[in-house]
Formats: sequence, structure tokens, C-alpha cells
Amino acid sequence: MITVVLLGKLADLGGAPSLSLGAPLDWAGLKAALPETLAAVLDEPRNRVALNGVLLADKALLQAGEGDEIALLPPVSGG
Amino acid sequence: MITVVLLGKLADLGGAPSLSLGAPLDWAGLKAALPETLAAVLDEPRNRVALNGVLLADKALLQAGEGDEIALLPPVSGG
Amino acid sequence: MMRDIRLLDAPFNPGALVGPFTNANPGLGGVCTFVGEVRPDAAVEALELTHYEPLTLPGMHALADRAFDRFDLMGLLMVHRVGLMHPGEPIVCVSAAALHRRDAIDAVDFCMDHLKSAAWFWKRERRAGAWHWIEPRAQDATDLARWQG
Amino acid sequence: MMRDIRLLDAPFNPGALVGPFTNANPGLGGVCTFVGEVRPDAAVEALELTHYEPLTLPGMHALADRAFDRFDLMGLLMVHRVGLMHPGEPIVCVSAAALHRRDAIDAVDFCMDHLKSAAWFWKRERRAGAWHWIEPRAQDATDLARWQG
Repeated sequence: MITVVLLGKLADLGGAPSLSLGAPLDWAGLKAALPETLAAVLDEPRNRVALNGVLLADKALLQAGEGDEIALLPPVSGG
Repeated sequence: MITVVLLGKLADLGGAPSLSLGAPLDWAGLKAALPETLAAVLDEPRNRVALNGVLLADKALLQAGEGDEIALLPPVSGG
Repeated sequence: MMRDIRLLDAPFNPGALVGPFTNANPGLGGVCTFVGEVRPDAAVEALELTHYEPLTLPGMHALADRAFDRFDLMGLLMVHRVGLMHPGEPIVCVSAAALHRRDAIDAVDFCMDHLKSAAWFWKRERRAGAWHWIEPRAQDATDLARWQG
Repeated sequence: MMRDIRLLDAPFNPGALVGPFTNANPGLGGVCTFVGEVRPDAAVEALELTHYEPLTLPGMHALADRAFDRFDLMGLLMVHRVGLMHPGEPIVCVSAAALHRRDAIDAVDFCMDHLKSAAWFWKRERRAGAWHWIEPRAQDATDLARWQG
């Protein structure tokens, strides 16, 4: 399984703060496995992606395997 | 009597933190009544004078009478 | 070098942190402290701050590294609340100890501007029973730009 | 509007002033505080700060007036020691409460620059048993110039 952590308003769009999806997942596979309203906004540049706590420079190159954690990060509102 | 309050290093030059002098005093009279080493520096523009707690714009125009307090103020070193 | 970087998920008393922090930096010339509180707003019932542990705390440490590089500091305290908060509760406390006041004040200013705009926090407010996510403010970007170049 | 301007001739605990000051400004967004201490210097045995009551305290009040005019403040605390002090003792504490952090931080910065350079204090240090008057520092004038024009 792959854990997908949804932050900020993306958690609302995903309907939960985290989801479990089957491995492996690339960017297209991830979007296909997520609720459509969430998948629809993920390509927006201001939504960032981290894999196992490391920000991806190019989220389209995502390659996640068994046990990995993907975080979907909308723009921060700050502290 | 007129009280003359000496601040900072002017107190060292005057030999005391305050002096009592006979009234009345103008600027020349004040300098004549003070120790010479102190009187010698009083015309320096950076040494200011207050009469009864109010700074004088032109200390040469000092006119102090009975019961007045003159303060001789060297440059501040700040807090 | 005193360095204390924390995320707290319960209310805290800034004075109880700043006193020991000050004492832990003997020989300091000055300590500057900023404490931010949840502002009361008639319409806002509660505030919730979400973080993502693998990014948020390392991000605060990276910010502290930059502050130590940029300013001549003896110590830095940076504490941020997460979770559910109510108006009047402290949300952030940054304290910098230095030999000279300019470094202490500027370091606090620098850390606050970065925490308020670039730190990995997501904020939402509850108004009339409904939660609303807070978007970044234009002022935050302006504040941040002061430190660039 | 909370306003607390004082000269103290005995050691004080800044935390004991800042806590009540913060509580006296309900609804604030942030509080910035600077505490300056007498810096230890191997050669300096003691520091003495002289003031001239009829000018010093009114001067601090005039500075507070300018800070309230210039920044959007809810409260201002400005406490300064006079008399004989030893290394490690607090010498000044300025705390500003405001709705927005920029006002609180800038007001403290503004008050500190003016207190350090333009306030009616005369300072001397005792080194090897002899007292030496401290001259104004060039840096103080530079700091002050930041607020002009």
C-alpha cells in the first residue's frame, strides 16, 4: 500500500486527511485513483508533491512503490 | 540662591553634582562663578543648558533668578 | 549556542519559555522576543493549524540555520503551535539573543516573516460553524521580499 | 491604550513586567519585546547611568508619543534602569503590543534606537577602580538616521 497524505483544502477535496492506495503509482496512476475533484486540481503548479518527506521538483515524474508516503501540498497559509 | 546641576563629565569638571550660586545669573555671570575648567567648555555647542527643566535654544541668553535651577548637560551617551 | 525549535500541540506560556532561554545565554547584550496570538474576530470561533511533520519541523530548522548564518546570534528560540486554537492563545514565539540589539531584532523580524509566509502550515478558521481555509496574504509576500537580494 | 513608562533605580525582572503588560492588551495580534542587559566585559566592574529627572522622564514620554503617532499600537511599555548596575542586569525593556506584528516590531526598534542614542542618560563605566564617561557611539547616530525623512 501507498499512503497519500492530503494537506489543507486538498483534504476537503479528497474527503479525508489520508488515503491508502495500491502500489505502485506514477503521476497518472495517482490522479486516476483519486476522487475526480481532487485529481482535477493536482496539475496546478501551486500544488506541490512530496515523496517520503522530500519535495519533488517535477511531480509528473512521481514513482511511488510499496510503503511509500505521498503528500499533496496546496499553497501554505503560513503560521 | 540658584541651584546648578552638573550632568555627566561636567560634574567631574565642576567637582560636584550640584552647586549653589547667588542670584541673579546671566551666562557670563554663571561662567565667572564656576570653576575655570568647567567654565572653559561651557560655550561648546554640544554642551546644552536647561533652565527649570526647559532646554534653552540659546544658552547665551540665560537669565536665572532666585530659586531657579540651571542644568548643564554634556552630550548624552544614551541608554 | 542555545537553539530551541519546537512544534507544540497544546497551549503554552511564552514567558515560561523566554525566561529560561534568556538565562541560557549568559553574556548576551539583548534579547528580542515576538509573541503572536490568535486575534479575536467576532466572526471567528476557532482556528486550526495543520502541519506536515516531515516538512514542517525540518523547515523550521532550516529557517533557524539561515538566521544563524545571516545574523550574529547567541541563541534562537522558535516555537509554533499546531492544532486547534482559540482567540487570545499564543500561536508563535520567536526569541533571539545576541551581543547587539540590531542582530536580535532583525533575526526575530526575519524568522517571523518567513514563518508567516513560507512555513509549512495550513490554516483554517471556523465561522458560523463552518471551516474555511485561509489563503496566503499579499502582505506576507511583500514582507518576505524585504529579505531577498 | 496601555502605556507604562518608567525609570527604575533598582534591578528588575522584565518577565514580571511583560506578562501583565501583555494581559493588559486583550485582542492584540502580537507583542514584541526587547530586553537589553549590561554586557559582561572583563575590564568593566560596574556601570552607572545618570539621568536628569526634569528631562529624562518627559523625554521618554515624548518618545512614546512619537511611537504611538508613527505606529498602530495598542500598548507600549518602556522601562529603563538608572543608577549603579552590574554585568548581566537588565538595563532596558521595551515592549509594544499591536494588532499587526510589523507595528509591534518596528515600534520596539524605533524606541530602542532613540533610547540608545538620544535619551537623556549619561553613562560611565568603572574599570580598574576608576570611572570613565562613555561617549556617544557613531553606530547610535547611524541607527537613529534610519528613522528620519
